[in-house]
This record gives sequence, C-alpha cells and structure tokens, in this order.
Amino acid sequence: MMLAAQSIAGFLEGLVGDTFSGWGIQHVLAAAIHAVLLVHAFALSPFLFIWLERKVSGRIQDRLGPTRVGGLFGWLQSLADGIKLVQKEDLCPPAADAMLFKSAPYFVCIASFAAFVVLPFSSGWVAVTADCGLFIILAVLSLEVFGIIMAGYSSGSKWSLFGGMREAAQMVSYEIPLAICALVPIVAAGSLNLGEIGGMQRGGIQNWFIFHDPFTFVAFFVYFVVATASCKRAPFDLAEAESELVGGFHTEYSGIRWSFFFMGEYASMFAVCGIAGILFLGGWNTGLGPIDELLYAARNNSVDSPIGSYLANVIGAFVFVLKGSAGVFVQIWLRWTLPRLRIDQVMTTCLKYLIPISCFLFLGATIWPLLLATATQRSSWTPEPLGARFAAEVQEAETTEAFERQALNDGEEIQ
Amino acid sequence: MIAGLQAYLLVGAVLFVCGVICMATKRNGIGVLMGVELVLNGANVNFIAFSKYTALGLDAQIFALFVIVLAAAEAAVALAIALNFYNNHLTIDVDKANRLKG
Amino acid sequence: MNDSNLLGGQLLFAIFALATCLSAVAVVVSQTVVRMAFWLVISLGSTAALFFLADADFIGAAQLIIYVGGTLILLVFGVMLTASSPYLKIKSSPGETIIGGLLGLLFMFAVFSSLQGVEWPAPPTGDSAVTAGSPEGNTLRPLGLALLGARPDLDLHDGDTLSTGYLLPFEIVSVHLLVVLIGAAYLARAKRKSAAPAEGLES
Amino acid sequence: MTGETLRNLLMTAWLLPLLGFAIEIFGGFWGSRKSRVAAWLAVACIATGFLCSASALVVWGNATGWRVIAHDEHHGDEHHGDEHHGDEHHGDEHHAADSDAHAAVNMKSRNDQATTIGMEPGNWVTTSVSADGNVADADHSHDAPTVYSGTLYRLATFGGLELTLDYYIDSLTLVMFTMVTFIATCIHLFAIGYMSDELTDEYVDHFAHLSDGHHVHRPGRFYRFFAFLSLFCFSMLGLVLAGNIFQVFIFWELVGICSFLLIGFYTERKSASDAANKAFIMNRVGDFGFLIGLMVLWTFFGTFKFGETTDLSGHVVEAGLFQMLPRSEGGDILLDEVSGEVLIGSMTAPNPENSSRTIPYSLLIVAGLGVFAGCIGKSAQFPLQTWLPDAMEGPTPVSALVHSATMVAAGVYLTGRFYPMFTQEVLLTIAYVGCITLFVAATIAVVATDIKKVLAYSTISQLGYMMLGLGVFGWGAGLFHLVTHAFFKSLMFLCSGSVIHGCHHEQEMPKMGGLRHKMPITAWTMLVGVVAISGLAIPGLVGLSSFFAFSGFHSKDAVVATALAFVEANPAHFLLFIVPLITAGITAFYMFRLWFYTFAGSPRDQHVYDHCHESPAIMTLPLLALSIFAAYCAWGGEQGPLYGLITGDQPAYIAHGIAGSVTLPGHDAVHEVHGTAGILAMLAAFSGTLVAWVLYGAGWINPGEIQKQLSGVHGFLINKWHFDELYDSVFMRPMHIVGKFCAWFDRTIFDGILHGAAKVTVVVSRWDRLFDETVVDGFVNVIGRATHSAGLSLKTIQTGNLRQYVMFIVAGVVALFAVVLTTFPG
Repeated sequence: MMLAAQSIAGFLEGLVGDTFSGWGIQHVLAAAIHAVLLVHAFALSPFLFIWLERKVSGRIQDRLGPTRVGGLFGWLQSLADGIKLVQKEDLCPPAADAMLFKSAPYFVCIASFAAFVVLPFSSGWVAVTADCGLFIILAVLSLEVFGIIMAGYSSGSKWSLFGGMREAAQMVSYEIPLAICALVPIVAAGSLNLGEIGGMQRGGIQNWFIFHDPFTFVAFFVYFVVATASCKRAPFDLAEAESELVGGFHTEYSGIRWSFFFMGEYASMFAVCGIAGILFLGGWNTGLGPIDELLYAARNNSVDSPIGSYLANVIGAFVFVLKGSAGVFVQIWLRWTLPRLRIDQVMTTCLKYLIPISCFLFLGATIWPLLLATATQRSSWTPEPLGARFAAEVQEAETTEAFERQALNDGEEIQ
Repeated sequence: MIAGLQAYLLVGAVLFVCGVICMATKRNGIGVLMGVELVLNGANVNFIAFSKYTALGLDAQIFALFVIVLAAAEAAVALAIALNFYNNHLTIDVDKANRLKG
Repeated sequence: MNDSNLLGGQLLFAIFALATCLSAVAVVVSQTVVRMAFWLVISLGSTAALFFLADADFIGAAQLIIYVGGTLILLVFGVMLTASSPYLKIKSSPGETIIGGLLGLLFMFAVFSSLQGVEWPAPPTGDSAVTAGSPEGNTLRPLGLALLGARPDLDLHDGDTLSTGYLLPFEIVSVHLLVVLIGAAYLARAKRKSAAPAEGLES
Repeated sequence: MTGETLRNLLMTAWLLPLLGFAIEIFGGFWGSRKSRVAAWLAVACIATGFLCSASALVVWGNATGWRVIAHDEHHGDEHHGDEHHGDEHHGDEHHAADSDAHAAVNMKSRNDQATTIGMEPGNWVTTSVSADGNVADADHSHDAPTVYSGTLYRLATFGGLELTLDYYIDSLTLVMFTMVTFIATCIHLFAIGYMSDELTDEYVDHFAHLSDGHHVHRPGRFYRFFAFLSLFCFSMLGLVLAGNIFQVFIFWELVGICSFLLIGFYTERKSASDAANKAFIMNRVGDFGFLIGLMVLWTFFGTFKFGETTDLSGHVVEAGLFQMLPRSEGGDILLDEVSGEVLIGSMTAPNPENSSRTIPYSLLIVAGLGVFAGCIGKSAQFPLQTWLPDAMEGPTPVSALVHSATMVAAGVYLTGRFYPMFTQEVLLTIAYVGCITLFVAATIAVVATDIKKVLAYSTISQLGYMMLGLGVFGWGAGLFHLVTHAFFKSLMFLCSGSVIHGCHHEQEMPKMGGLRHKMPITAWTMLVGVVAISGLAIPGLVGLSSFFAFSGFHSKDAVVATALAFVEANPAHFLLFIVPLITAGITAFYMFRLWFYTFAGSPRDQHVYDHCHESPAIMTLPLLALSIFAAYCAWGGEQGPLYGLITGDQPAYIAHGIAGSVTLPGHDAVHEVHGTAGILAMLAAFSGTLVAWVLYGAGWINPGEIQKQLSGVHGFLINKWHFDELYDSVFMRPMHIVGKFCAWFDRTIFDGILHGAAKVTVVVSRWDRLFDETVVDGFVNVIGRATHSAGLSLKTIQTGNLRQYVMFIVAGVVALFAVVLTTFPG
C-alpha cells in the first residue's frame, strides 16, 4: 500500500526530522490527516446533497423547499436535521436481532466511505493509488448491499425483509451491467488506474472518453442509468418504496442510524457520479485544451513551486466535484420526475435490456479500434491497439527481465 | 517479526481450523457451507503469504484467484443443492440428510 | 513493504489479523445463521485487507467482489430461502460442541506445532519477482499477462518457447463457471412436486 | 409353318379354359351368385377352343393333303371346298361323309401299304417333321405318320433331367382335341340349363342334412361349377397336347384333382365327398405304378420326350422315347448279344453314346405295366374300377364329361399314345384286364336300377372293350371305339341328366316309365345312343346299312374283329373273343332294359310322371347335336374318314417283344374275319335286345320272377361282385390289424421306453436338485451371509451424518499427526 500524498509526507518528514524516521511516524500522520479530510468530505457531501434534493424537489413540485434555517435558501436545513436526528432516541424493535440491527448502518456507511479511498479528486489527490482502482471501487460498493440486507432481515419486520430482498436482487443484478459499462472506457484507456484514466483525457473536450467512439457515448448513458439503479435511487428505489413497503429496509430505523443509511446513499451517489466523471467526462480536466495544458504544466512543476501545483490540484478537485455534483443533480432531477417502476420491470430492464446492451457495447468497444485502424489504415489513431500493447508489454518485460537476469548472473560470477 | 510469514500462516491456520469446526458442528446446511468458505480462505491466506514471502510469487496469487473462482462456483452449486434439499425435506438440517446411512 | 512503513504495516496487519481471527471464531460460536454470515463478511473482508497488505491488490479486490459481494450474498439468500422461521436456530448438542471444540483445539495445536517446527525459508531480499518492474501491490498486469499465457517474469528466454502461463486453466475455469451457473440454475429450479398431483386429483 | 400354326391354334384351345377358370373362379367369388356370366364365359372359352381345334384339323389336313382320308388330288380339293361352306360343328364330319365312298375304295390298298411300310427297315420310325412343315423324308411323305413336336416352355433343369412343356401333335392329338372340345362345348351348354338351380343366394340341398335334421342351406355355386369345368377341360387338353410323359403325368394329376373337385361338388353330402375321396385315392394307387414306370423310363432312357428334338436346321439332336427302341427287320426288339438285354438307341440320331446302352427286358415290361397301372386307375379298369360308379354323385354333366371325353378317356388315350413302348406281354395283360373289366361291369349293369349307375357300368364295360382292342394289337380299333363311345356315352349321360332334371332328381328307373310321352326329344335321342352302344345294325341292306349302322356298330365291330383275328392266331387266348362277344349281348340287353324301363311302357310312379317335363332348349339342343354325331361319326366304319384320321398317324410299329409267344395277326387277317365277327356280334346284340324287349319292353316275362329264381346271382351282382367287400377284407381289415398292432407297439413299447426314460430323468433331477440346493446353494449362501453380516457390522460406521464425517476426518488428521509426532520426534 502506498500513501500517495507524498508531498505532505515529505513535508512532515522534514518537520519531525530523523528522530522518528525508523518508525515511519510521518506516514502515519499523513495518513491520519488524509483520513480526516476524507471523512469530512464524506460527511459533508450528504448534507449538501440532501439540501439540494429538498430544494430541487421543491422547485420541481412548484414549491420553495426549505427556506427558514440558515438564512438564504435555508442552506443550514441539513445541519438542523442532523442535530435533530442525533438527539432522537436510538430505538431497537423487540423483534429485531439487536446486534445485526445496530451494526447494519455502519456497513452501508463504511462501504460507501471506502469507495472514496481510491477515488482521485485530482491528479495525485487520492488516498490510495492502486492499479486496479476501479475494480476496488466496484468491489467496495458491492459491499453496501450487504448492509441493506442485514438491516432488512434483522429488523424483524416484513416490510423491511421485503425491502432487503428486493434490494439484494436488484443490486446483484445491476452490478453486472455496471461493471461491463465501466469496462467500455477502460478498453479505450487500457488501464484500471483511475488516476491514469483521468490524466489521459487532458487536452480538450474531444479527448473525453465519452466522445472516444460511439460505444462509449452510449455506454455513458447506460452507465448512468445503471448507477442510478445501483444507488437504489428513483425510479429504481424499490427497496424503500413508500407506497408498498412503508420505508422498506429502514422502516424500523430512527435517529442517527437512520441518517447513516442516507449518508451512505448520497455518498455512494456522489461516488458513482464521480466515477462517471473520471471514466467518461474527463475527470478533473476542464475540457478546455489550453487551460488543461496550463494546469498540467503547473502540476508537473510542483518541485519548483509547490503552491502552483497545489492550486492546480485545487482547481482540478473543484472541477471534479462540480462534475460529480452535476451527476447527482441529474439523479435528483430524475427522482422527482419519473414514476417508480414495478420490481419485475426493474429486473426486466436489467436482465433483458441493460445486460445485453452493455455486452454489445463492450464487444463493440473492443472491435472499434480494429475497425478504425482497418478503415483508416492508421494504427496511431487510437492510443494503441490491444495486440500491439500486449506485444510491447511482453517485449519490455522480457528485456528488463533479461537484463536483470544477466546482471544477476554477472554478479554471481564475480562473487 | 510479527507480520512475517508465520503470522500470515497462523491467521490461515486459525481460519482453517475455525472452518473445520464450523463444518463439524453446524447443523444448518448453510452454516456448513460457511465453514467451507472459511477453510478455503485459510488456504488462500497461506497462498498469498507464500506469494509475498517465498519464491512462489505470482503463481500463488493465480492459485488463490482460481480458488476464489472455484469457491464461488462451489457455493452456487452447494446452495442449489441446499435449496433442493429444503424443497424436499422442508428443513435445512443436515442431520436429516441421512438417508444414505448404513 | 518499505521498512519505513513497518509501523503502519504491522499495526494494520495486527488489526486486520485480529479481526479476521476473532470474526472466524465468532462464526463458529454464533448460533444464528445470519449472524454467522455477518461475522463471515467481516472475517472475509478483513482477509481481503490482509491481501492488500500482502501486495496482492487484485486478489483482495477479487476476494471482495466475488466472495463478499457475490458468494456471501448468495449464502444469505440461501438463508432466507431456507428459513422456516425467523432467526432460525438449529442447535447442536452440547456434547458435539464440546467434542468439536476439543478436536478443533487439538487440530489447532497440531497445525501450530507444525508451523513452529518447520524452518521457513528467509524472504527473498529486495523486490520479489512478483513486483518487479511495477510499484508494490500492483500485480494487475503480471496477473493479466499470466492469465493470457505470458509469463514475462519466467519464460520467453533461453529459446524456451513453452509458455508457463495460465491460459488453459483460465479458459477451463471460465467454462467451468458457466457450466456451474447453468447447473445451479437447473438444480435450484422449483419443481413443485406436491402441487401437480393434487391438481390432477381434483380435476 | 404348319407346325407353328398347329401349335398356336392348339395352345389357344388349351390355354383359353385356364384363362376362363381364373376369371370365373375369382370373378364369380366376388360377383353375383345369380349371374350366368361365368357359364357363358366358360362356353365361350371351350367353344373357341373347339373352333381352334377344328381349324387346326383343317390346317393339318391341308398340309398333308388329306392323305389319310383320300389319296388323290381330287379329294383334297373337294375337301377344301366343303370346308369353306361347311358348318363349324359338322365341318370335318361332312368331309368324312363325302369322302366315304372314295375312301372305301382306297382303304384296303392304303392299309396294305401302311403295313408294308411298317415292315420295311428304316421306315418304321415315326418321321419327324420340322417346324416349317416340310416332311423330313420326302420319299415317304405321302404315307408316313406326320408328327409335329417341340418344346413350349422349360420348367426346370435338374442335372440331366430337363422338365419341359412339350407338344406332340399328330392326327390322334387333333382328333382328340376336336372331340374333347366339341363334347365339352355341348356339355357346357347343357350344364347351363342343368345347373340353373344353383343360380341363387340360398341353395337348399335336399340330399345333405345337418345334425339337426335340416337341409343344408348354402350360397349357389354356379360359377364354381363352370370354373371347375374349365379347369377340367384345360387339364384334359394339356394331357392330350403333352409332348413328354412327365408332362402327361402333371396333367394326369390335374385331371384327377378336377375330377375330385367335381365329383365332390355337393361337398355337403357325405356320399359325394366319400365318392370324391374314393376316386382320388383309387387313382393314386394307379399313379403309384405310373411313377414306377416313369422312374424306369428316366433311369434307362434319360428322357421323357415322345418325339425327337431337332435343331434349327432340322437335324435331330436328341431322340425321343419312341425312337429309342431299335427293331429288327421282323419288328422284334433288338437284343444285345452279350448281356441279353434290350438295346437302346436312336435310328434317326445315331449317337455313339446311346448305342451301347441297354435295358433289361423285364424292366421294359415293368415300365409298360407301370404306365398301364396309371391307365387302369384313370380308366377304371379291373381291379380299380369301383370308384367310377360312386363318381355318379357328381352332377350329371360332370359324369358326362368324365365318362366320355376327359378322365376315363385319358387312360385309354395314354395307352394308345404310349403304344410303341409296350411289349407284347404288357399288351396281353392289357387285353385280359380289359376283358375282365368289360364282363364284370356288364353283369353288374344288368341289375343296376339307378339310371346313372347303369350308364356308369356300361362305361366301364366299354372302356374294357377299348383296352381289349388295344391289347389285341388293334390300336386303331381301341381308339376308334374311344371316340365313338365318347359321343354316344356323352349323349346318353346328357339324356339321363335331362331325365333326372325333368323328374326332379329322381334317378331310380323303377319309378319311371313311359317318359317318352313327356320328354320325346330326350327319349328318341337316348334311343340313338342306346342303339349306338348296342352295336345294332341292319345287316345285308347294303344301301341302307350306312344309315342304320350307328357309330357303335362300327367301332365295336372293329374291336371284336381284331379280337377274333387275334384268337384265331393264338387259340390259347380264346376267352379274349368269347367274353366280348357274350358281353356285346349283355350290353344290348342292359341298355335296352334301361330305355324300356325309363321311356317305354306305362308310368310306374304317377307322381314322378305327373311332374316330369321336357327339358329346355339349351339342354335339348346339345342332345340333338350329339345324337347326330353318335349316330354317324363313324360313317364308313374302318373305311370311313374318322378311322382314317385316327389311324393316319398310327405308330407304324407295334412292339413285338422278343418272346414270340404271341402271333401277331396282320391286317389281312383282321379283315378276313371282319365279316364273321360282325355277324356274331350283331347276333349277340340282337339277342340281348330281344331279351330286353321280352322282359321289359313287352313285359311277357316278369323280370322279378327271374330275379327271385336267381337271387344268389342277383345278390352277387347287386353287390358288384363283392369287390368293395373284397377290398375291405383284403386291404382295409389287414391294414386295420396292422394299424392296431402298430398302435399297441407304440403305446406299450415306445411309450414304455419314453416313460422309463422320463422316470429315470425325474429321479436324476431330484438328486441333482438336492445337490444343487444343499451343496451349491449352501456354498453361495455362506458367502452371501458372510458378506451380508460384514456389511451389517460395517454399516453403523456409515451414519449418514455429514458432520460426523468431518469430525472423523479431523480426528483422523489429528491422530495421524500424533502418530507422526510420536514416531518421528524432533
């Protein structure tokens, strides 16, 4: 594991000197700082989005929404709600399995939060740099469903149980097209590393992967629909369908545990939208070629001027958060506009339409570079054809290996 | 060295033994399955440990990957069997599945 | 793992190893199947964390998505589908539990003593072959190449054209998975044996 | 060309009835029971056959220049002219009548010449005429027998044995064809009327009773009757056309089958089916001899064919049976000097391979006797004559056919056809058999009261005459009598059928009488037949004698004259003349007795008389036609055209044998005694007629009193000389005794052995079972129980408890570990 914020670590290393260097204390401290930052981002984003949802729903329904708390636009309404929820009694129904009932919300929260660990906010601004970052995010997000099921089952209520069951079926099903659609831009990028993917889309809106080929263009919308469903947002919110199941899996919850579910939900909304931003919409890049180049240059000159690099990253993070928030806004917009589907329609949509479509898109995306190369007689149009990349990889590894082996043999002979 | 090879192997051993005990004592069929998963995970921990600390390297990881995949397959089939058993006997108690006793 | 990260690494290992072991014990001790599943999730998730710590990112992620996200949800499904009553408990007899426990302890002792008795080889100095040419934990590419049949770390030298990769096992496992999925779907299909004859009798 | 034309015409005449049979039997089965179509079809077939036969006769006559009837060109032209305007039915007979005067003049010289030719070396063999009609031997084309022979179809080849369908056409064949088809046509027509009561869906058979006493009701079998008639005609014609002795045998048997079917036509009547069985079985006795003869012939001659086989160029490649016995100049069969056996070889096809072959003389006799045995059966000769009277159970048209043209004629025909192969011993046997037969049958006929039975016995008697004639070297006389007899006997049978039909199936003569008033046509045509068979004629009146000398007179005259000549030459055999002479009287007596009984006098049974009536025209027209032929077919006697036709191709040589015990009378001798014999025979006939008139016609003497006075003789005759009883005691009873002995032997000895073996087997198997159950089973059971108990004791380990298995595994691992740890410490 590598703590990526090398700058902070280096800064701290200089601060504490060599005294504790053997302990690696500076890394621990850097990790703690980042964790605090992340937790706050994780905790604050739901507050923002819940307020946003209330205002947007109000506007869509021709109301004002919250106006009282916090002055203009009632922007402190979420805080007020939070305080209220914290103050509420932590109820546990007698029919419930107390331990599972109480621990289920943490599961949801932790899963959503864990997704933020590998989500890059800007170039280098990521808690953990991993080659298979996207894979880890998808894996971690899939854990969220376990908390929902746990909550539904342990509540001792049939509404909750139904909600849990629905959620389980829905999530397990929608994970498949989600992963496949996410793989479409991956084919274009050739990497699972989210940082690398984001960096590739530098230099103008035409370099965003959504415009890379027709399949990625369609894949974006499919991905967005599937992501909406995997966040159990309307019109796919069958797990908490009020008209049928009262509150679904969280019927029996109240107070802070209830709010944990919603923190998890809004956090994961932002997470999937952030992923969409990175995979399709250029990540932290602005989409304006010259500005992107400017920011890129500023970042790479970080050694000379840390401040410039830092500022460039701040701008990148702002752009990224803006893109994610726009996605969340669309999801909110959808929720208050579209009616809810039936559970069988939800499953039909996934299994009969979205999975075949995504499979077709994935297939098309793999064939597209070959077609394009054949049509234009230019192999350099795309970054690299898959076969060429593979061959190059092998060639590189072989030479390295041969060199190292040669060196090793030489060393042995010398000894 | 706390986090050395032996520590990993110890964790693997604990997982393995717990899985075996789980298989031996749980009357619920699903519980037995969970025991199996634990046992497989114990083995996987060992593989990963050998991957890191011995020359086994990448092969061990690939073995672990295969183990995971096959464990998933095993779980699917075992679960189907359990469901069938439940459909036929209206219970999941494996002690009731003794029709082949001598 | 760098020496400079020993503290964090060891600390994290201790935390997750403890979580793994305790949760495993909790799985054994729990009486309710759902609680067992709960503890199992924690145990397997912690194992995944251990994998991350052991520079096996991809395996860890696979463990999470396949085991925790897939297999265990399947198991919980099974629990729900086979539960004849809420929070079903099928208790074993105390004698069996005791015998099982004792046997487990004996087994543990046997494994532990053998662990102690073996002289384990010293870890290779420097970067292991696994992480050669890539940052630590980033075994994705070598794994992918190996599954495609190429082992740049082992073969394609000295005129050896025999691949030591895992293309064939990979394909076999893929087909095996497909077969198992179909077979499981067939096996789990509801047959409704008892309903059909009753209707026949009525009509 | 002539040969092919003849062959095609006769084949048409022969095969048409078969076609008719096939159509009738199937079409009738699926068609209406009330339809006469089958009958008309059968009539059409046989009538067409008759036309073909008659045409063939004309063709043959033209080809040979009518030399058998007339010797100069003038007569030949005249016949041609007659033939053109002549009626079909009477055409050839008109020739006969026209040519009579000329023929009578030339006959003697012709006969002399024929005899002379027969004696000339090298000319006694039958001359084969190739297919194109050219007579092979031009020098003798005028007088030599003209034979057309060839192969129609090869049935099979077994090694050297070649079974073929051959044809052998000479004048006898043609005469027989014409006679058979003509008579059959008449009988068919008659049968249409006679069998008309079968034209119903429910025929009530008053003579057949069910077990409950009711009459049998069955569908009418009109079509079947005519189908069988057609088959009968086909078989007979095939027999006549046959070119080899095996083919003769085939059709011989077919004739037997047909007679069986027709005699047993009323199969529901026990008497009818018994009679059919009897006829069939009696024939088999004769056929057994026939088969022996065939075997001998095949063994020593290697062929069955009558005639020679020629290749395309007309050269003889293989000799027929008739050419295989070389003769000396005197006509005797040649003997091998060394072996003393008869030489076999062909004179026309000198084959070195054949020249050295011989046959023992005794076996030659056996072959002849064997073939004649078949003829005995077929022609109801003593001692196999008993089936024929019983065969009266068949419908009367069948009787007519059987007794005149077909079945019984077949025997005589074969005897005549096979004449060259008979040695004089055989011929003597034939003569004596005929002699006995004619006397025995005639005596029985005297006392018979059933009208058909009388006719049946008369048939046997007349057949005896024929055989006698053949036996005393009168080839022409015997066959002459065959043809004439066929006409008048069929006439009489049809008349009796008309009577029976008119009297509603009353056959007993004592219940009739005076029927001439009711059925004049029948009565007078019958009288023609009676006169013909009695051989009556008015002597002395040269001009009118021709008109009052009916056919029977001429033919019987010929037979008696031949016999007399023979007896004169061989006085030891005087019986061969005395008995026929006496029997001629008896014949006249019983025939006139029949006629007086039936037609003359006053009705004895008023009921029968009241209900009887004349038959319809379809029945009487054949009677009229036949009566003309019965009267005048033999016009001219031995100088007439019919005799000429018959003897035209007479085998120029009659076997003399080698014994020389019999002196052969020449034709001159026969002619010398002809007048004497004729007068004697006529005297006998007249006396018989007179007695009959005294007894039955005028009624001066009551026959009943004579019957009482001679009751012993009467009883003996009524019982048919006790032949049935004789056979019963000689054959049946011993057979029963032997059978009983065999049954006893079977039941006691064979069954005893079998039962003993079975008992031994049972004992052995009991012991075996004991061994099996104790030792073998015990051993197996011990093993099984041991396995079972081992399984039982081990099954407790197999608890079926999944978790226990896991426990066992863990415990096993721990135990292993402990063992390893204690065994290898450190």
